[in-house]
Amino acid sequence: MKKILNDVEAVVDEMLEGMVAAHPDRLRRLKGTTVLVRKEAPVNGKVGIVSGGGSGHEPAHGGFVGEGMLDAAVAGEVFTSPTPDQIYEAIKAVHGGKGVLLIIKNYTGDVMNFEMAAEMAEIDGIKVRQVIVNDDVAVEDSSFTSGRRGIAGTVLVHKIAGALAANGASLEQVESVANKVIQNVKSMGMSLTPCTVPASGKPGFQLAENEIEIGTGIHGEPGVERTKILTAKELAEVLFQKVNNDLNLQEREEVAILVNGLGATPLMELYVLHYNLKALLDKKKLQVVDTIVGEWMTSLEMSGVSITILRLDDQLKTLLKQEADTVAFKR
Amino acid sequence: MKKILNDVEAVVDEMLEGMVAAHPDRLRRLKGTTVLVRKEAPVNGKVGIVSGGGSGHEPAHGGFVGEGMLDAAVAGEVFTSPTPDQIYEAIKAVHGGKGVLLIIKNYTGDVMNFEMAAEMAEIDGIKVRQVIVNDDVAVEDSSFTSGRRGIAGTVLVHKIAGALAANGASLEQVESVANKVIQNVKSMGMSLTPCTVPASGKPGFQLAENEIEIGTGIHGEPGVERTKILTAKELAEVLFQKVNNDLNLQEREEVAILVNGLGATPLMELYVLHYNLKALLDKKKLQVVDTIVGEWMTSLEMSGVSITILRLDDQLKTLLKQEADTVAFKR
Amino acid sequence: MEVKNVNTIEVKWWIKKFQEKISSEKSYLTDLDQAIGDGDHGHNMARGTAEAVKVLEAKTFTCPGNVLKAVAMTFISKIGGASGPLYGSAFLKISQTLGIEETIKDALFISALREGEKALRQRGKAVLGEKTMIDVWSPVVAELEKANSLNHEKMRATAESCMKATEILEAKKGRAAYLGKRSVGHIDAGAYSSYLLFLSLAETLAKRGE
Amino acid sequence: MEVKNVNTIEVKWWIKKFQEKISSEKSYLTDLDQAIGDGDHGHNMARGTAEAVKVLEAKTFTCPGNVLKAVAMTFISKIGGASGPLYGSAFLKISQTLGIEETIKDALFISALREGEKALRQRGKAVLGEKTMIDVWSPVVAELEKANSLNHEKMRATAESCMKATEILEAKKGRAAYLGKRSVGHIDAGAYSSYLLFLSLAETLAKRGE
Ligand SMILES: Nc1ncnc2c1ncn2[C@@H]1O[C@H](COP(=O)(O)OP(=O)(O)O)[C@@H](O)[C@H]1O
Ligand SMILES: Nc1ncnc2c1ncn2[C@@H]1O[C@H](COP(=O)(O)OP(=O)(O)O)[C@@H](O)[C@H]1O
Ligand SMILES: [Mg+2]
Ligand SMILES: [Mg+2]
Ligand SMILES: [Mg+2]
Ligand SMILES: [Mg+2]
Repeated sequence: MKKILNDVEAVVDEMLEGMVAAHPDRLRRLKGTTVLVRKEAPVNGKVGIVSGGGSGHEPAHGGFVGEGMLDAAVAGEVFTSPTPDQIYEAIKAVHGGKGVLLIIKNYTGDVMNFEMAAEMAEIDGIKVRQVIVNDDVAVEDSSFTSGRRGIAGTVLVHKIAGALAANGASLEQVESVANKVIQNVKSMGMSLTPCTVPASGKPGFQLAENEIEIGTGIHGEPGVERTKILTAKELAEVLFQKVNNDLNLQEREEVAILVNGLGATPLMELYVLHYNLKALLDKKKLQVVDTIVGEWMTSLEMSGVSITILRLDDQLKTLLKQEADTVAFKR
Repeated sequence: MKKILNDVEAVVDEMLEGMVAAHPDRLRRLKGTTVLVRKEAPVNGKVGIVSGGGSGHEPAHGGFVGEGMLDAAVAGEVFTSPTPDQIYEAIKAVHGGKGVLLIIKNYTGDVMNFEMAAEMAEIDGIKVRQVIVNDDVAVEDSSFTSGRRGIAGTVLVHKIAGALAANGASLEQVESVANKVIQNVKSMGMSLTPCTVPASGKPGFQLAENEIEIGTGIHGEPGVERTKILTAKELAEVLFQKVNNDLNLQEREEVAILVNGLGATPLMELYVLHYNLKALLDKKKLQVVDTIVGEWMTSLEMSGVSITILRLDDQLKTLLKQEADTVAFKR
Repeated sequence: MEVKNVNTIEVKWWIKKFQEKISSEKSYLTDLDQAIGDGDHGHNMARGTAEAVKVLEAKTFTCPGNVLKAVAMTFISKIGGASGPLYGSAFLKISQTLGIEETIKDALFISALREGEKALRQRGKAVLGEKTMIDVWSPVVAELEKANSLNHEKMRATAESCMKATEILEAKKGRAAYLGKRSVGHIDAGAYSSYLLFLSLAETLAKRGE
Repeated sequence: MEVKNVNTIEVKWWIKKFQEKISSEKSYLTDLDQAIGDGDHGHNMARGTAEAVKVLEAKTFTCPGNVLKAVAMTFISKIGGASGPLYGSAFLKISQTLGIEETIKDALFISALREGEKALRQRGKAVLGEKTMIDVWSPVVAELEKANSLNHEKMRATAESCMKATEILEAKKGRAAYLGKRSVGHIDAGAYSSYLLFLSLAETLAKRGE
């Protein structure tokens, strides 16, 4: 394992310190915790928005803390949900009197830890609502399992819920718009190489030189299917088809597109993929209102990509385009 | 070689099309060329700024085209300087009556190709000035060689020259501030893994599992020294010392810091490095006015990092902080 | 049959043994979780149990219930992931059921384990056969209930065989569920750590009255 | 000694041969450039020469000078990198020196090569011994000047030995210079492609009058 670090046990701590050292005008770390909050938190009269999860997905989630997105991000160990006590501290720190929305990615661990934190905060009389992002269509949706994972689509939930909260909406309104995004956002990913969790020191799976994984999540776990390597065109088709099977987009519908690198994929390749994806969107006569290409929800140094499509209505469109000013995402 | 692409010969073309497809409100491609220009180019009464170079450094240079930075970026084949005819088209397209500044990274190929383009444009009566960025202190500076390479510090030249041009300054003024940045910006990089040029299909060099290269450039070329792997702390020291040997920074001087990932290094590790770097800056009692962490000048999927320090004065500070609105860099 | 009790020292032994076993099998747990999960279970459990042992060594406790409450709180705040809330909730419920008794009769200990098992099912919403730690907890507790005593041999044997039996199951809960049929053929990491938990308890119980 | 001329067909052969050699040695050129440069020289030259051959096949030319002017313009606009402007500038100067003569006497051809070599030095600001293509061009042209004829055997031998001699040099220009002493022990890629250029010319000249 080759990484830029000192002590595998200290990697999350040093990363958080590094973020605060780099952006002291924007971020502050709650003492003794793994929580980054907006410098000015709590913002009075604004719904507080908290997200987070295991580390290793940078810029998620600390990079999205700031005006128009998150008020706090809670970092767990690498690929490990943060614990309820940390999340609870985040909730308290961002509560500006209007309650707090938790944006949770649908993983058993995240759901349980955030849930326990919400229970703790409610005992303190803080109104807390939770939304659970499950945009990953790679996994079959089923009431017999824990359902679909939350992946890159989460960033659009942050963006839109954050915008509405910034406009002074109520907790119920912010929760409801977040759920609207969740119902309309679908993603699908793939990977060309695995990644290595620092503490474990070995890659999460093995892939031959001509193999790729389709339907990989963002935790270095294997995908749902292994195939031989595909061209960018074939890849765009596989990913788009799977997402569209679920969204069932109609001609002239307005959508936003997020092409997300998993960590080690050059931006060059993300744009090549987008070029091939755009041809499919055009063929379907979709109205692409907004396209975001880059690394937003990564999986350490995994090489791979996910595509996300969000079906828009006027409200979502306006909120998506609204100003945001965070370390990693600006509009 | 595992990459997301169709045809190695078409990779630059599809990337450029992908960029325009993603950002049609900001970018436009000059027909039949590899040049991306601002949607609204030429901007009348503004000095035009052109940069570029081989592809594979994304978001450089196309990602920096927009308000407050570049007017055009010329893309060559991967890691190969663009040809004079392409650069010449870029110059013509951005000339708004006040002349054009070329920001060139110091590589023999880039210098010669841009030079030939400038000669062509001058025949047309367009006033052209060239500045040559050579921030890489890994290489000994010497009048007997081609001198130091231009690497990540180039982004700060784009930013500051772009800001002054946006304020309506003359070609001479913009050239002069660009040269001031060049004199005061120094960088040093290292890499943990090599990268693979699509057309060649094999990595540019080989490194054992416990080896790193110090002083790597941004073209998949070997560095100037090979050592055993270092901790983040040691790495910060090695890179900082080398940069500071050259800048010779004094207590309380104001600086800007750029921590630049080479392509495959997780943001987590960049922030860990920055944490260790910041400790050294603090020990030297430097005033860090601005810190930029991310991937700005990459080398395909190389894993590694460079640090850049820019010594500031009031003019540079103001221009650095000034608004910019490009695909990849916003303030 | 001689009536035996579980006391404060013994529950501390239990947790210490658990910590030692987790620590020495950490990389195997990582391998199990890497095969069909995300590879952090070994580290999560090692971190959590090491912290728990530290807490137990730093304080004095007057009853098993208080020991296990401290363990529960440490697990909740130090493990993270799925296993943190699961082990945490189970231990919290166990400690609540034990109350402040200083020596615990087998029957009370067994019903405490049952309450812990229920809390675990409630928190994780998993049922038997979904390839989770439940597949060890439920049969072990049922076996003890049937035996009506803390029979350490049965405890060990049941935990071991049920842990092994998770290999042929298809996961329906937790991360391994994302793999569908590809999850078959691997032992569940949480089932393995739960096996170590009951193995530690069995070894502790075996020493009683020695 | 019989006076020989170089005509339009022969310069086209030259370029075609050059393209074929570059194409079949493309991956060797890549290896050379990868060892101490950035690995694109093979592709740059293959792209440029293939385009040049296309241009030569598509048009008709009345004199060697015009052939080589078309080659120069193609090299400039299709090769890129360092070698594009270098080969481009050299060929532009060669074509200018040849003018519109239809058959070129050896002496004129040699002085055209000298002008090309000068343009190359001017463009690249390199001198002999800095481990660049100059290290092939300069001695080859000097040898021809000394022989006062386009002696194909001397051309081939000098190009080959001077190309090989770049192996022991430390690079002072081009990317390999960044490696300092580590550049020693590798043949310079541009010297190798220049060797292929003169080898192609030598083979073309050898066929004259056959
Ligand atoms: N819903 C659930 N109910 C019971 N146990 C579960 C559930 N989900 C996961 N587990 C257990 O947790 C283990 C994984 O724990 P761990 O790796 O620490 O957390 P994570 O899955 O968040 O990385 C699994 O092996 C399984 O035994
Ligand atoms: N200043 C120079 N003068 C003469 N030849 C040079 C100079 N710089 C580089 N070269 C030649 O160019 C070759 C490299 O060409 P190429 O790989 O196509 O360009 P780049 O170095 O831009 O990638 C070198 O091997 C060397 O022979
Ligand atoms: Mg985990
Ligand atoms: Mg090159
Ligand atoms: Mg796990
Ligand atoms: Mg080269």
